[in-house]
Amino acid sequence: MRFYSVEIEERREIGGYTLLSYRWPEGSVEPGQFVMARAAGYPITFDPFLARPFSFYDYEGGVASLLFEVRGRGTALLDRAPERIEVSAPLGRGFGIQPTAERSALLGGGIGVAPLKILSRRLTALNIPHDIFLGFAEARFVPVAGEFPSAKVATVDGSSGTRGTVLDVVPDLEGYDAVYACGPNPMLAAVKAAGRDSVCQLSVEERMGCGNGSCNGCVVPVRGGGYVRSCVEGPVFDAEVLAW
Amino acid sequence: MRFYSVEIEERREIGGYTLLSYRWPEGSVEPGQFVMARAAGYPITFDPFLARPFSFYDYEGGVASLLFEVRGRGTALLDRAPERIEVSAPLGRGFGIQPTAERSALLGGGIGVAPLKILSRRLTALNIPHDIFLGFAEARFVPVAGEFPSAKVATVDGSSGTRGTVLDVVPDLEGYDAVYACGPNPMLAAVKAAGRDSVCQLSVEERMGCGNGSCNGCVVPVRGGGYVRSCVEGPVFDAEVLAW
Amino acid sequence: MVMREQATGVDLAVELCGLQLATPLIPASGTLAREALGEVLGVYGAMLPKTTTPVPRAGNPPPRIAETPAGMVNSIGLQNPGVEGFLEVLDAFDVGVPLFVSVAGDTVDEFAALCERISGDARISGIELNLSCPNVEHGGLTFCAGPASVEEVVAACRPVVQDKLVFAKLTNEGVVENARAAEAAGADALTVINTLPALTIDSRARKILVRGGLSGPAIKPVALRAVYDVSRAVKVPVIGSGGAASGTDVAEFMLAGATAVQIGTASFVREPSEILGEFSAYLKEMGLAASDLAGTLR
Amino acid sequence: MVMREQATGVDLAVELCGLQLATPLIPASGTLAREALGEVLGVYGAMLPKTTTPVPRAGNPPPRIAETPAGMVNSIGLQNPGVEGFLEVLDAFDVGVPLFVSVAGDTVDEFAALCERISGDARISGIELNLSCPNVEHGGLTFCAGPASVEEVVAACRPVVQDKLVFAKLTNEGVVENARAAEAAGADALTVINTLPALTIDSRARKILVRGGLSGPAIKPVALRAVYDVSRAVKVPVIGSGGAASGTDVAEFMLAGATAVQIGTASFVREPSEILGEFSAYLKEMGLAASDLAGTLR
Ligand SMILES: Cc1cc2nc3c(=O)[nH]c(=O)nc-3n(C[C@H](O)[C@H](O)[C@H](O)COP(=O)(O)OP(=O)(O)OC[C@H]3O[C@@H](n4cnc5c(N)ncnc54)[C@H](O)[C@@H]3O)c2cc1C
Ligand SMILES: Cc1cc2nc3c(=O)[nH]c(=O)nc-3n(C[C@H](O)[C@H](O)[C@H](O)COP(=O)(O)OP(=O)(O)OC[C@H]3O[C@@H](n4cnc5c(N)ncnc54)[C@H](O)[C@@H]3O)c2cc1C
Ligand SMILES: Cc1cc2nc3c(=O)[nH]c(=O)nc-3n(C[C@H](O)[C@H](O)[C@H](O)COP(=O)(O)O)c2cc1C
Ligand SMILES: Cc1cc2nc3c(=O)[nH]c(=O)nc-3n(C[C@H](O)[C@H](O)[C@H](O)COP(=O)(O)O)c2cc1C
Ligand code: FES
Ligand code: FES
Repeated sequence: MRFYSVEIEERREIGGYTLLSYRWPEGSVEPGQFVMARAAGYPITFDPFLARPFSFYDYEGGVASLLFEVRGRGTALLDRAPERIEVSAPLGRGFGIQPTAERSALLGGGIGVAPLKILSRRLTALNIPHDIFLGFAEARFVPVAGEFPSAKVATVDGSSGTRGTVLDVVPDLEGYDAVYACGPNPMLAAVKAAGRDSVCQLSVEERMGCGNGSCNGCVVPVRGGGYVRSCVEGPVFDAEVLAW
Repeated sequence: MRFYSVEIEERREIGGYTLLSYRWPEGSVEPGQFVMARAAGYPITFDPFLARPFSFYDYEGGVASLLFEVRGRGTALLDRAPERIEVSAPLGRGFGIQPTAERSALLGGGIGVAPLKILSRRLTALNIPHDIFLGFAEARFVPVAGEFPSAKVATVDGSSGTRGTVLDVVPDLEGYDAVYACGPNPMLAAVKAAGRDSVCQLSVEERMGCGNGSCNGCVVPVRGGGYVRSCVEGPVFDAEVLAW
Repeated sequence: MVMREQATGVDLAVELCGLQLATPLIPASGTLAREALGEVLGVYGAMLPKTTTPVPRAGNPPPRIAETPAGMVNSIGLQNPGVEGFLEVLDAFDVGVPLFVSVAGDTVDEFAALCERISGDARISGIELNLSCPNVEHGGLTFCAGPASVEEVVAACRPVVQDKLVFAKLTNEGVVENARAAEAAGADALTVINTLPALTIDSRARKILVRGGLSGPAIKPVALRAVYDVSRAVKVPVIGSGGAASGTDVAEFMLAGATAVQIGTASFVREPSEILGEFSAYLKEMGLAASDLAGTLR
Repeated sequence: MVMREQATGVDLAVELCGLQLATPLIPASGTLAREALGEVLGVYGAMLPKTTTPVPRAGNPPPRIAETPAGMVNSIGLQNPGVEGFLEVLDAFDVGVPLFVSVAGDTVDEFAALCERISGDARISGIELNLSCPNVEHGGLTFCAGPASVEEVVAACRPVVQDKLVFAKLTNEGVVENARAAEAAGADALTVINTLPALTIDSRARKILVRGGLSGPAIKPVALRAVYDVSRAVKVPVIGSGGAASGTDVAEFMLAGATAVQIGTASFVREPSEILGEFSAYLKEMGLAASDLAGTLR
């Protein structure tokens, strides 16, 4: 897998998340695509060993940005990387924009909010009206909602917005003829169950080894049996494809 | 093994070597003692795995300094560590100062110059006259000789000082009744051969695992058979003890 | 085809069982997807796709991988489209260098049948027998559980493969005995080693994360030992596999006795062309050609 | 004695073959010197010095160690003063917690003789048989080469050891079979595993650096697998050894089935008290006592 050493343009905290941006002149990024990223250092250190997958949060004027939550070693090192990080080219199959949809809903659960920024920007550019719904576990993650002025917010601990999950702030999911969702897999399963299968696109979160289809490590079960790789056939899947 | 996270006070290049200093209030350091040191990061990374041994270059006013040559990963990471490094307490058995010696010689081969600074300072404080002889492979390492005004210098490539090894600038090694030497083991063997065994003290360089006597990895062969650990019984040995 | 490193004037070519390989690097089976081929053209001296089985396999449910210190554990479960589907898409791997294929069966007969099915395919120069898979007729122990089953599989496959090469891929456990058995049964070369049996646990969830095989730099010293010991126990060439992740790693394997070196897990975190570049720089520094390394260990 | 972590109110005690250990941590044999004891007082639930042999051993010439990705390879050669010299300095390790000693012989008889020599020593609660050393009567294969030699040594030692515990320390290769044999022969507990056979090469000097055993975090997934499989194959307690380097590593070993966990190579790069502190914090977070972990793997 090819990694590019890129200079960090900006890094700042947005509540409990870190926004990290870098220059990416190499052209287009589709909403829902991701990168494999890591703190620089290869081949000087092989521990931690694998790069980590992150959705594109935004891509504007040749600057790509990621939004991430520090969970373990990989994200901790990215959070403190001095000047540069190493990233792959944009990977995977993103959201399929539905231009003719009359009502589009964007649902984000926790850090699943990440790909909704670039997606919302794209929809707006195409004059596609859309409603944004965000769910967070705790208050400290809510500040990122400020980046989505019109968004309706739910928090599990009730600290702000409606108490509950993101689904609790969506009036009528069936009423939407295009649903774009990203979040922990259990939330995506709930969205799939609540919405119309045929119009839901889900960005799944599986552990990844390579990011380019080589390891078969990142699979999701598909209807009709078997598994497909979320790094190449996904990470965004039509809900009806998934055997969840 | 206990490691202390210390803030880097100063880091600068002296020719081909890096001088790195940190505050060490915990008291005394004997000339010839060493530390196990590494770039911070445990337990976030276990690669590179082992800390590396370094002689004390100097210890003044609670500030300890190391002088090192970037050889591989461990020294490369120390050379670029942002603010802090991790060090053990001073370790090992240093040089035994010979107060009654009439003529003392300090011999350094390459980075073996490191412990001679603190040793020379100690001898001076005790009004013990001593001559300093330094040998280097190439010109780029010679600048450190500037820290030893009276030193006689040899370079293998003849780029400065006498062409040859450190032994080529010592007029009569037998004439000295105290010899303190540090450098690559082959040089130390040559010193042992050239000088009076009974007055030579040699600081040996073996690979180290733990630095505190636990792994038995750093041994040197001793007269009478068998091996002893250079991290606790050394790294400074009386020449007559070594089976070289 | 033109190798990236020929520019530097270093000779990277090696000979494997009479085949000329432009470089000693080969992708380890199961670690290079069709989708990723574009990145490695000109890097590998031979191609080797993921193991194929008689019928399609869905593979194991996720999670299939877990990171470990300087490595990873995987339990993919040989997900593959089955030999028929495999042969349909094989052209993608036919990129102008010798093409090897890896096969695995549940029984000796399945191994032989796979070899027979493939033996007529002109695109294929060699077959790697993946003997690390469970031997269904012997309670799920792998075919590497002992010399007898290794010998049985190789002996059954060798005659049906006609003019193609047959490689036996061996696991670390019992590797020297198994290597002798594979050679005796007619293997042209031996691939040493496969992943090490391992387990990862999520201490907070208090559940098993992945039970599978350990690979990556963590196992390199184990693989080097196996390659060294095997290459001194047999006359056939040894292909090294296990943790190679840099140009000097490749050199270490060849010094230990390997004729060619497989790059697996490392290709997930580094670009194989970088590894070849480092190997080429190493040879230049040493003033050696790749084929000189064998047997120069002092 | 008072354990550092009792302050936190977490119960770290475990029971090993009827012995109360204040913590489940034990130093791995050969990784803790007398000179380093000051740093670990109150950390370990039992003591275990380096393996002793019938007569003094000089050990192997340097280099004896080489760093590897997330680990190291060592070839010390059991340097030790011999059992008589060992017993003279053993008091240093008698620090108020159960004291175990590790023994190794070239033959079954030497193992038995060592056990007999030690069996009367009131300071010692248990003897760990280091079965990873070469069995001189069988061409230098280790005593772990097969169940037969494991059973032979344990059966020869068990009766002469009277009231002390006997632990069999097993290598990874063939560990489940060997574990059953050791249990059948009367071992009170099994230590799993020792280092993995490995080799390191200096590619520029083109020479072998160290041929020996791989240890450290790199082998943790292999050791976890062995502990998991063995603890499900035998009824006697299992003591985990192999790469434990953090508090959650200790938890992983206990979840896999270990009653106690040895800290070896990690103690060269971390302070064991930090590892115990992390383990204690983990238990606090999970609301568990150390002795609760066994068998709670979901
Ligand atoms: C396509 C894709 C897009 C993603 N986009 C983002 C994003 O935009 N922002 C963001 O913060 N995170 C994102 N993630 C999740 C992110 O990859 C993980 O949080 C990250 O790998 C954790 O690495 P770590 O070293 O910090 O944690 P680790 O030490 O690896 O693990 C810490 C915890 O995180 C969990 N974890 C580790 N890896 C994954 C994974 N791949 N998927 C789910 N859980 C994991 C582990 O189970 C463990 O509980 C995405 C994942 C995928 C697959
Ligand atoms: C008691 C003692 C004091 C020392 N004092 C100093 C000092 O003051 N300044 C200094 O620059 N160096 C000193 N050294 C040597 C220093 O420890 C090594 O240069 C360092 O460990 C190299 O680490 P690395 O990761 O950069 O290189 P590695 O990647 O570990 O190895 C690179 C090269 O260095 C060689 N090497 C690695 N470790 C050692 C070792 N322990 N001894 C000898 N060669 C080694 C290897 O063979 C290899 O060729 C000392 C060594 C000892 C034992
Ligand atoms: C994700 C993954 C999938 C693998 N699949 C196969 C396979 O299908 N057949 C096979 O013989 N080996 C397979 N292997 C083993 C590799 O081919 C290789 O032998 C092993 O990983 C050790 O080498 P490495 O450390 O360079 O990866 C796989 C390894 C990994 C990591
Ligand atoms: C330097 C060193 C010396 C060792 N000496 C012995 C020994 O004398 N007897 C023994 O049974 N094991 C010995 N071992 C093996 C350890 O006890 C332990 O089983 C092994 O290193 C794996 O655990 P670890 O990864 O925690 O170190 C030694 C290991 C090392 C690294
Ligand atoms: S991450 Fe390797 S195939 Fe998807
Ligand atoms: S470095 Fe471990 S005993 Fe000296």
